[in-house]
Amino acid sequence: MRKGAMRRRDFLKLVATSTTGAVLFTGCGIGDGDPEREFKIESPVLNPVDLVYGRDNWYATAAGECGLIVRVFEGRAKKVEGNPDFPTNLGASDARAQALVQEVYHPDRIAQPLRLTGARGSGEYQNASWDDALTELGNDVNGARGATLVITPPLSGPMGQVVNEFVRAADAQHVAYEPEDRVVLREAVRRVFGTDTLPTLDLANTNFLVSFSADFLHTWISPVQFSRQYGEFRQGREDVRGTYWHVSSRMDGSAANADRWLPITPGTEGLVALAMAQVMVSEGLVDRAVAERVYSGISLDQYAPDAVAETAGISAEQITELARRFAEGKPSVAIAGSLAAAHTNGLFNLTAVFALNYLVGSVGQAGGIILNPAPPFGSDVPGPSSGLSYTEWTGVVNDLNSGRYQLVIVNGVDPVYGLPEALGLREALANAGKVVALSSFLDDTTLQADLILPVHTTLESWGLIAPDPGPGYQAVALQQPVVNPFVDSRAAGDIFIEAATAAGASMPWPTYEDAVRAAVDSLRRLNRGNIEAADAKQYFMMAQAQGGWWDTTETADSAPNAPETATAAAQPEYAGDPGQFPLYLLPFPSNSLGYGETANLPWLQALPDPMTSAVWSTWVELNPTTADRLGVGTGDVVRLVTPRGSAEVPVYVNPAAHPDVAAVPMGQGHTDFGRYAKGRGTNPLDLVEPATESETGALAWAGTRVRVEATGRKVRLPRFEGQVPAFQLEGAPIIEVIPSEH
Amino acid sequence: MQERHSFSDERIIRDLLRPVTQTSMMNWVGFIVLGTILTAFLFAVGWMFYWGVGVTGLNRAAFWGFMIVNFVFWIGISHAGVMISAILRLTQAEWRRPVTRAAEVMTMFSLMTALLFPVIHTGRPWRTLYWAFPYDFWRGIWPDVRSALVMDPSAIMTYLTGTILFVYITTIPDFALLRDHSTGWRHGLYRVLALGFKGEERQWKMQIITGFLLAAIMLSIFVSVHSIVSWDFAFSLDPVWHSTVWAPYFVIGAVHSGVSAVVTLMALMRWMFKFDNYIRHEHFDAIGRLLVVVGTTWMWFFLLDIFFDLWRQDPADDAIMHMRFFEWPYPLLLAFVWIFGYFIPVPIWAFRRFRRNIKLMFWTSIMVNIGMWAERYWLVVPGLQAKYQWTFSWLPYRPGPVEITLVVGSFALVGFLLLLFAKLVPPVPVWDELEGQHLAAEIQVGKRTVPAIVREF
Amino acid sequence: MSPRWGMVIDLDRCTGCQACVVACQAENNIPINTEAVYLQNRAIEWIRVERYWDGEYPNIKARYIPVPCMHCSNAPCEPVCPVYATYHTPEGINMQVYNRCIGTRYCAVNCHWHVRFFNFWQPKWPESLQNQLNPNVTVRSRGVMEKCTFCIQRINHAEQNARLDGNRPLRDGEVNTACAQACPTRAIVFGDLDDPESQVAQIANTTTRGYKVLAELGTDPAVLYLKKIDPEAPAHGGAESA
Amino acid sequence: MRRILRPVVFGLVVLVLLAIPVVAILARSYFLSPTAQPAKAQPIAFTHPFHVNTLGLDCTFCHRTASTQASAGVPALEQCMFCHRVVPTTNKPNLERLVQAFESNTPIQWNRVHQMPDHVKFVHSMHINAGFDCATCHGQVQQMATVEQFRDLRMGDCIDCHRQNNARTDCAVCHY
Repeated sequence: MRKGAMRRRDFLKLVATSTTGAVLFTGCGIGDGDPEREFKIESPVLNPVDLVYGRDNWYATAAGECGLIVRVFEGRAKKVEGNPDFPTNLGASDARAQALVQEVYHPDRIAQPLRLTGARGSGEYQNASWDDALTELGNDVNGARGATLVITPPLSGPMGQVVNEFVRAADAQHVAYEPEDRVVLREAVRRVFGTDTLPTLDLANTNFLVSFSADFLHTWISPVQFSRQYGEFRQGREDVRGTYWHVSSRMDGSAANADRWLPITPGTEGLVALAMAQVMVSEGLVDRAVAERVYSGISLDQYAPDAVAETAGISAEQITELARRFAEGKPSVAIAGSLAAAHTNGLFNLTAVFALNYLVGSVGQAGGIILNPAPPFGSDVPGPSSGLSYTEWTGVVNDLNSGRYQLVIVNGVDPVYGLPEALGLREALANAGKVVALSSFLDDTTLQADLILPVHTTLESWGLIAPDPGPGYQAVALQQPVVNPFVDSRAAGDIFIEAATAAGASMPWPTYEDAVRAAVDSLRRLNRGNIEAADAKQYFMMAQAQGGWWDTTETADSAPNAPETATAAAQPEYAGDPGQFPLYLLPFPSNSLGYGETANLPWLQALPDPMTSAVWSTWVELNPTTADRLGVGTGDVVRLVTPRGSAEVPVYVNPAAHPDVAAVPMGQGHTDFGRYAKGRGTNPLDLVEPATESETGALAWAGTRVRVEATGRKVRLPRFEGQVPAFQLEGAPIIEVIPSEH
Repeated sequence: MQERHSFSDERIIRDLLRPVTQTSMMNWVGFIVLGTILTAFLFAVGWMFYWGVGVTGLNRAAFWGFMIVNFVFWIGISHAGVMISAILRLTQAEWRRPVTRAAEVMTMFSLMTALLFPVIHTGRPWRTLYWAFPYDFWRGIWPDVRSALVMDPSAIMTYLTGTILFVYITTIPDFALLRDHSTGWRHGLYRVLALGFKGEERQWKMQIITGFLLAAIMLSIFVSVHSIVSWDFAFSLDPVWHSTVWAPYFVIGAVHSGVSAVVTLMALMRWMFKFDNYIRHEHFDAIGRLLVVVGTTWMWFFLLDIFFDLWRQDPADDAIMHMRFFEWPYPLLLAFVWIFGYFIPVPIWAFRRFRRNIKLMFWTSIMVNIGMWAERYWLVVPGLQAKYQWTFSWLPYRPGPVEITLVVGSFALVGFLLLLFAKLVPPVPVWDELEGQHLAAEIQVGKRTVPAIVREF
Repeated sequence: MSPRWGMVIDLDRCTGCQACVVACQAENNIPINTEAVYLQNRAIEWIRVERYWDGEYPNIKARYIPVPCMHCSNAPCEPVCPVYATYHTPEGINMQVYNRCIGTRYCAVNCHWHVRFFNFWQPKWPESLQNQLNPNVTVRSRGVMEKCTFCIQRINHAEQNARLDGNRPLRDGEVNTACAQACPTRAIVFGDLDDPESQVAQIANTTTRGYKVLAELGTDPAVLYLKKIDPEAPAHGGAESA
Repeated sequence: MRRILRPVVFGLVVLVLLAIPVVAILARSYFLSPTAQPAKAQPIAFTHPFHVNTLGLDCTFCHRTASTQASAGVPALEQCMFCHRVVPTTNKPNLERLVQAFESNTPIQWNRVHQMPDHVKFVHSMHINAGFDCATCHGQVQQMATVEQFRDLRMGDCIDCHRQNNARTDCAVCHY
């Protein structure tokens, strides 16, 4: 494989100068530019393995929790599909996986190492050679021994191993960045289920599902996996159609598919869950002992539906009915996430909801929440871990400001964009001696770097990923390069190995690929799983062909004990005086752009939002009555004023919006992220007051109040839908709806 | 009552040939103004060819817009020719004499302009060869005759051919006259065009018989052309378009706008060429009376069409009707259609005193055409932009600057060609006028004195 | 016996995630829908997901429907084209022949599903993104109509392979459209309606929920929708069939 | 006499005017016909007659994918060198050029000989497997010192052949 890979690389070099690769059938007639006809045919020098004219090659690889297969044609990645074998997604994929090819061929990809010439943030760089850049990095690492900070996403598997080796060799400190609600989620899972891995769901057998603000179909932890199960949940069984209720303060893409949506006051998810528990206990639907254990320290009787209803903004009858159906519709599941976690009482919200699953006995049972076992790596290989909470980030920023760090290495994340402006990370980085970014794109963090080392994109990289959440048993996805690097980039792992070697460590693997191979070999030595092979070489090939390793028998301990310590019940707190700031500001992760990490890809920018069909922009969703009161309509620019700051965004009047909520999508507002993201829209996190979740210290990014002021300006909000609010015409529906199958 | 004077033949000939022999200041101003607009028109066409249809305001729902509306409008205008020349000639309405040529020529040029629009509005106009001319015999691929867009060009081309022949036949005596009154290159040109017409008895006879025959044949085209244009819409399944009443409705609408355009033209000729003695109040009076009938019939069809849509009780139809009546800008357009197209002009025309007021006639006729243009837009565009139940895909249409230039330019194009034509051929048929002078008599019908004709052959 | 291609879309499974939309754009070289394109209302999405509101806050629902070309047996777009640029293949696909198209847009005017798209501009990609373009699919120039082809390039490719493989008939699942392949909830199923063994035919023949959008026009679409189930919908409320 | 002559002259003038576009189209079709184009010189004067007749190589020896893929495949230089490593190259300028290109890693850009119209997808494997000889479309390449286009290969040609062989003629077979 490596030999072939080298040759493919040669081929790519050749193609860059020739016509056949680039001239692609642009025209379709006279006067339309180049004709499709080619006037030259090229004899390549070599016969590379994947260069057979007209033949597709399919390679299995992985990204995130999904196993993928990629169609490669004449050395170019053309199309991404789900890997039908891989257990988490079984052939399904989503828009973000489809768009991975655009990452490879993005016109604004950094093509070679860059060295800063102007001031930090100026974006003035000059090209450098890889030899120079790596030498420089090596010197920096040696010079900043004990004063190096490494920022990455939470790493597991060989990449975590490599970074750990580097951290040890350079005596560095390693911190991980991930969206703050995920930090809360991990803590909640740890407390309620006692595992470090995120749980998955067995929706295919679930009868009743209630989601508390978790947009599990579109953005929450593993949307492809859950969507695949959701199809079975609804229509996969002969006799049962699963029922799904959604409790949240914003109708998101998942809530849109719910059988009933209960719009609650933001941050009261936990209270509703307690009220449900109270109903179930008092009506004898569940075992009181279990309830007392999981909610120990909380007196459930205080949380009768009547007591909670007003705070939560829904009626007691609704809560009671929800509780009854939840208890009677076994197997039933309750999940919570996203917005529920992003309040000052986020951990309480999540734990209170997840604990409901113990009441109905659906933890670790068919049709319930399925816990994931630890990944099958050896003890020296890190498993799933959590990102830093906002409070911890404050410490990092203080350290940076005190000049403790001579060298900061950022790989694969954009914390300057992803953390609120209030944290001051951008300014703090200016106090670091040197910032080195390992990145494919010039994002907000990379823009602060003195040295930029371009790294491979997903489809060009090696990797071994333990999906988090996994499919309920041990599974590992093998990521392999399906095409040669399109530009002169390196694997991030290789750079860390190089830097660690420069720092004097003797690394067990010469390249990152060897680290991956070693990890696969350790899987082989486990002597179980889906792959049977005679020797290590064949084993690796089989793993490449199947796209990973999994062992369906190796599941987590079934039904762990319910937690002893519950999280104290808490009401959400909001920054800002309700009189001055009457609405709740709810940022939400966007279906296509997520928390902003894919904002550089035009397909995803152009993908209509599921609720508003808006594209390429940031908007604020207001309820029609709220909009009327403010005297604004769709396309009117309003000023969002929070105690923290203000921003001007156009309004989208959303008939399903909560009247007290101003919801703004995340994902836009990048300083630089390539031509498709640069200077587009607003990042709502910049408006967020840095309130933190009371126990974990994570940022409560939904904990800020806002005032909406009309500016009188009007823009046309780019969106897919037409001129009228799309309600179906009476008597002539496009979507026919029936109450039941029969 | 009749302000007509009897002039000598020489005086008539001198007066009527004046536009050809002399170029007035008005004429130059006309050329320059229209020429400028025409340049913008050509530039807009070039711009659109170069960049593609993207420069217009058309979109995914409203695939047809200003250009198709304008096409229908000019086809409508062209119906003046048949109405005035053919029908009035066959019915021997005496008052047609001074206006026949103008009407026919306008027919010719407005048809040419109209024909331009479906071609330039296509995505790849250079490929329209596939369309009308099936040159690919050996591939076995032909134009699809089921398509109204194939019937359309054939109907219009037939009409255009007929009109050109008609104009030519009726101009032959004038060419002969011009030949005898001109020198130099003009003489040579008119000599060829006159086809050796010397005013012999046999030549006159043949000229007149040919004219009558052509007029009779053109009558069928009169009905067919605009019917087929309406089928461009009515053949489709689109709500509100899909209607059997559209063919006669379009025809009568065409006559309404076309005859009004003739009124405009008559007034303009009278002012520009000082034809006060030839285009007289009684002509306006007569054409005004015709317009009252035509306009009212059109209104009846208009209401009929609305009633049909309402009676159909189809949700998609209802949605579009709702849009047409209640959603911006369609109520405004509807007001234009009703007020300009009917409720101001027709009551005015009901009074003989107003009919004889040329300024009033001029402005009311312009109003009718504004109203009728709005009517075509009101008919065509809402049906597209709110098509069927997909309310999610209902998209508004706003014309772009290029389309507006094209529409304005089309008026300039017709005007420019008319002016140019008047430099070559007298805009009022001299021989017809002379014939009228010779044959005219006035007869008393009740209290009225009307012009009549006593033919001798 | 040639196949008759068809599709079943289960609205009860669809969640509006739009994976199909991006998959289609990747497969069929659909130009990037820029912000300007959206502002001009000219976005090209061969399959699109429409969202309809139902009810009033707080009892409001959003419902999704993916809309590809229906490939009607009596397609209204076909007879109106003056140049035969759109026609029906023997396998039941409504095809657009880009070479032949002159861009009168009459077909789009007469298509009631809004699934025909016009190239108002010359499609442009940054040079490096052109590497992703699918070589099996023509890039349409400005001035021509384009539409869903049921991924004809995949069908042709599979049929060619089947011919080479001893002229056997196609097996179910051998051809799949990009949208159906990507769909995470398996809401879209594609296959041969004439093959009783195929998944799509089995669903189409056994379901009690099937309906065709705008069936009253009598065009016989090849795309069968399965009705959305909503236990809270009135029994005869919005579900009334026209 | 003039009364007869005039209409005759008139008629002739009209006929000539009408004939002009027809002649123009036919002339365009004739002069732009692919078979009417002069043979193109190639960067390396590869001789098909020698390799086929003298050495007895089969077409698919070099054009390997003709029977399995859409494209017949132009051999990579590596494949040429398979033999030409052994065959002496000295004093043979063409072979020297080949070796030089191989050693300097430069692909050879051949001039495309067979021109088909735009937007048509031709699949070699289907035709080969239907039993057609390469020569049906490419002619007797083994006798061409410089390869020239043998058949018209425009749509009329394709359709004729498809009809004669009862192959499908619906548009989507080739245009998609």
